Amino acid sequence: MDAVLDGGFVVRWLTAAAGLVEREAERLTELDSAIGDADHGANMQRGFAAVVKTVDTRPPGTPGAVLIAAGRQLISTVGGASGPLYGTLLRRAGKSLGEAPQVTVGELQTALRAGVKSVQELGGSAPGDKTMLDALVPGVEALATSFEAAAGAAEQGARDTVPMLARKGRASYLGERSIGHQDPGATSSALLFAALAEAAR
Amino acid sequence: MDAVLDGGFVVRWLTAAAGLVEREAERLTELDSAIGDADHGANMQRGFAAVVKTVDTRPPGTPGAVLIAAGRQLISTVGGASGPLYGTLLRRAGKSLGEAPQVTVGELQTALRAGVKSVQELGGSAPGDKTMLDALVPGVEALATSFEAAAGAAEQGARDTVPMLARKGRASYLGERSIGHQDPGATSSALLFAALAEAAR
Amino acid sequence: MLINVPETVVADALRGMAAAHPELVVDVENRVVVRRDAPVAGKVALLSGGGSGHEPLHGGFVGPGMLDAACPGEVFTSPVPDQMVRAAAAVDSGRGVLFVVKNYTGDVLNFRMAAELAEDEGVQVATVLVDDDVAVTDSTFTAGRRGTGATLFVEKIAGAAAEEGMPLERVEALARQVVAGSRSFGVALSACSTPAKGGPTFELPDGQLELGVGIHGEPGRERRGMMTSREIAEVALEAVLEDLPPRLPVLVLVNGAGATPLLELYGFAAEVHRVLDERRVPVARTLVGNYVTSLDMAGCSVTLCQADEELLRLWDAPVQTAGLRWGR
Amino acid sequence: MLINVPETVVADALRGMAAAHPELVVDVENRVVVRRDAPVAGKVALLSGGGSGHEPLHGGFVGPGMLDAACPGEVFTSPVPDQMVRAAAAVDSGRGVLFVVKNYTGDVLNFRMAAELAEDEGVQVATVLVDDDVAVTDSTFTAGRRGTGATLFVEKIAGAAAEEGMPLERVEALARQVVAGSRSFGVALSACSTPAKGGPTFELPDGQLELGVGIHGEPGRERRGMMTSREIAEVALEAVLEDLPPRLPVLVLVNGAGATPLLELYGFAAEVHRVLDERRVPVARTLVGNYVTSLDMAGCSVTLCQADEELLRLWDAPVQTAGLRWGR
Ligand SMILES: Nc1ncnc2c1ncn2[C@@H]1O[C@H](COP(=O)(O)OP(=O)(O)O)[C@@H](O)[C@H]1O
Ligand SMILES: Nc1ncnc2c1ncn2[C@@H]1O[C@H](COP(=O)(O)OP(=O)(O)O)[C@@H](O)[C@H]1O
Ligand SMILES: [Mg+2]
Ligand SMILES: [Mg+2]
Ligand SMILES: [Mg+2]
Ligand SMILES: [Mg+2]
Repeated sequence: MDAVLDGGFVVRWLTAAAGLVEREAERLTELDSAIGDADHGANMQRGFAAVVKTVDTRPPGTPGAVLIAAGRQLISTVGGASGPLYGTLLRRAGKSLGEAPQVTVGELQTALRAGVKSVQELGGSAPGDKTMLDALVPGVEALATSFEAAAGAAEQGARDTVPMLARKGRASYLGERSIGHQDPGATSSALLFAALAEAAR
Repeated sequence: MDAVLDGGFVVRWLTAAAGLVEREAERLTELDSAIGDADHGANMQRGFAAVVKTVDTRPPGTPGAVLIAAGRQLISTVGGASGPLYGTLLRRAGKSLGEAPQVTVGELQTALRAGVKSVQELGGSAPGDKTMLDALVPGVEALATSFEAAAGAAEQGARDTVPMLARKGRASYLGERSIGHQDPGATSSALLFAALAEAAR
Repeated sequence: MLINVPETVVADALRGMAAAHPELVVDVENRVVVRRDAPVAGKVALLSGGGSGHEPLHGGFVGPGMLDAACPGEVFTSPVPDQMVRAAAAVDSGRGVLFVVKNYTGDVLNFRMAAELAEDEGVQVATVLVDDDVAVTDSTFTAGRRGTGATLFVEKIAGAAAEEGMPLERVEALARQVVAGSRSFGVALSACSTPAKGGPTFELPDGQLELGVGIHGEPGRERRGMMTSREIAEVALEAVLEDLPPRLPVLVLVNGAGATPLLELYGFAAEVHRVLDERRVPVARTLVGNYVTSLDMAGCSVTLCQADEELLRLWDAPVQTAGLRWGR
Repeated sequence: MLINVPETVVADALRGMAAAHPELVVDVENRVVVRRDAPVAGKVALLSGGGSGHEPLHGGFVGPGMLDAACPGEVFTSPVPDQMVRAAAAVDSGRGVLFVVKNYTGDVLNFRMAAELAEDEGVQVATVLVDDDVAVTDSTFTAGRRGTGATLFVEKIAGAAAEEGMPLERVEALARQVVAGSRSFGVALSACSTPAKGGPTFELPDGQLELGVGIHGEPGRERRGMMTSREIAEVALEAVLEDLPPRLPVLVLVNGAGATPLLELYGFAAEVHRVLDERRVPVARTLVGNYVTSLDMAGCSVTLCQADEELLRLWDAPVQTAGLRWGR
């Protein structure tokens, strides 16, 4: 776990994420139409398309700077619940990385952990509430093993939301009826970790 | 053709008409939904139900008085194109019969002919325009033969509207597209003659 | 449908109007809606009516600056003469009553009978027929052009003229001027369902449009596959402008058929403006909303009305009704 | 749908608003709608916003007596903080800005961020969350009650208070009083279709009702077979009155979801009044129409707001917006 990551890596990560989101947008919307308002696919698409544009047109920066810019862009573009939450995740992680031109995977993990904590605070939510956190938390923890392990853990975390009762966000209005559906935000979080693994390959 | 008809006969006629209209209301609406606005069944039902109520609650009168009362009731109850037209038909026919307590079939025919003429004037229409006139005119003329013949002729007249191009009323908006559909008003006119034959049996 | 039974739909709606609008006198039994201060001394009265299902037309346009009375018929069925006779008696101040009638055979006949009866009772009546719909060509071989969106312009402008105290002939002449200068074209994206029928009154497959549809779902000029908002604006305005090239600035009504979201209607209004700009047609005023509806039909219509200074002034004059309100 | 492409639906609608309403400043690119005379000197400013698809809410409520600015998001998606920051800067006269926010996680988070950023720029911001929907029980285990029809009452009443020159704390307190005294319940007769999805966002078989539906088609309490207008009024008011038995006369909003004909909505209003009469709930005012819509959803909602003398006076005060207008 001593690979060293630069700003270019983060750009590749976010670009891969945009690709996955584009590919899976319809599925995200489908999931959101079961327990939400059918816009998660469009929200993520709009956001990550803008992120790619931002990081592509800016001079290449440090990993922290790239993440902060991406987070800001999400906040300014997405709207909905996922915009501020994902935006905060990346922005806070970026801030935590500071100005180092290169960071280790361990440092990235620490940064993302800080980001996830901010998501919890902002959303007033916790793992088990059937939200993006249920994929983010296991994903970040499994980074200690490998990028691939993180992708797998996030994916499993997303799947694990199926039997959960939603307590936060729009899906919470469903009460018992939210059970049996996979959370769209957890699903898109799993895509972020899949993109991370892709960028690292 | 020297049967003598009294006010009771006219009441039986209108009551039979109300029954047929009730039975065929859905079909009338179906026809009107093809080339009109899907209300002819409801219009006729509402109108003839009110007519029956009126003639039932009034002291029995002369044939002319019954027809005038029925015509007034149609005008006051139906609305749409058919209300004034059928109302005028009956009212004008009733006026033409004057105050005779009993009338012959020949007198009834003359009276209905006057009624049909008023319909033409009010509607600015002529036979061949794909309207109620296409059943009324042959029906009235065939009264010279028998009630049954009149019913048959009106029925045939209604069927003959199928290939016609509508020139009056709502169906005229369809232009060529009105061809191939039977006119709802001609169809209800045929019911009036069928009811006349029924009352005479 | 949000109803009790089809038979009471109109009466139920009138009870609701009575409850929500204390400024109106709603006679539920006789189906007459009258402004509370009628008859207004010295004022020509405006009376309209027609089949129900086009709300807010006509009951929603009763009030100062517009109609004095409205007579709602059954759904998509013209009212009966008794209603208009009663309403005319209630609103006539002695200066006469203008009947505003949409050109449908049923409305024409029932209002004509009502006019005769009202005149027998000593009310002076003038009638203006509204026939703005260019989808149906005006010919002696049809019932003539249908009346649609221009009804709102006529009722508003003639209503303002009456409110100013103009005599019946002048109010009537202005109403005729509005009719002469107005044209409409409508498009359906879905059929409408009447309570009596319990389902759609015509078939319109998903993804198909009826170009030139009437406000009761009457067929139009043709059917086409789905078009963009932009393309619909072009087709509608092409039809309208071809029939009556404007020589004056226009009032524009971008009207919703009932089930088209206001969000989409405003988007359509943008395209209407773009096309008018391109054709150098100056726009004086634009009204966007569901004003002359067709129950739950999805779709829209555009009406243009050529407005000289006087019409514009009368359009801008205050109006206080349930469905249209501005000024003081 | 009457659109060009799903991506431009909101921008197209804003262009249409700009064309139809010269009394508004519509910044299409930045998605901000502002009353033309903003900032109004000495006046607290009211700012709201939320996902599009609920028109006339919120852009249609910008104008004298109601909102100073509105920020429309994508369809059913809350706006982004940049919009609110820009709008706040445009309308703040120095006396502060009240954010009126419907209680949805997305709106809450984006407005919270905006409030922080605006305060950084020296604007004094207060926020009131609207959460009137009794279909969702208020609990720490959910996102809390949703905000629906009461938004109109809050915007109107707080807007009138601001127009009178009241300070931010007082305007905020009145807004909170309205929220505390308001409850809603909605019913869907059909699902709504978003442009992005191109079809219904949820399944609602013909002849079925979703009782307690949310304004984005969020599920409610239960599904049932078709009910009469009368029965729906009973269920809705039962839910509302159980949650907050009124001790004051109420303002009533009988709101259409978008595709329900006004004819049916007035009939529903009659039933609402009947039930309130039976339960001896005095009605002060009734507003019937499509005000807080859900695109092309068929259905309705009822909102009651308990109104003391002051709220009633503020409700009756003049308002001049595209969607709500009365008084001078
Ligand atoms: N309070 C919260 N904490 C964490 N995640 C949340 C919270 N509320 C919602 N989410 C996540 O956001 C996702 C929905 O995002 P999106 O559909 O884009 O926004 P919206 O719900 O506003 O339409 C949910 O699936 C969930 O994972
Ligand atoms: N000008 C006319 N002359 C004679 N009959 C007419 C005329 N216009 C319409 N009709 C008849 O009226 C019938 C329609 O009646 P109805 O549906 O009750 O009224 P509406 O057309 O107003 O909805 C038509 O089928 C036609 O037979
Ligand atoms: Mg969503
Ligand atoms: Mg008909
Ligand atoms: Mg009809
Ligand atoms: Mg959303």
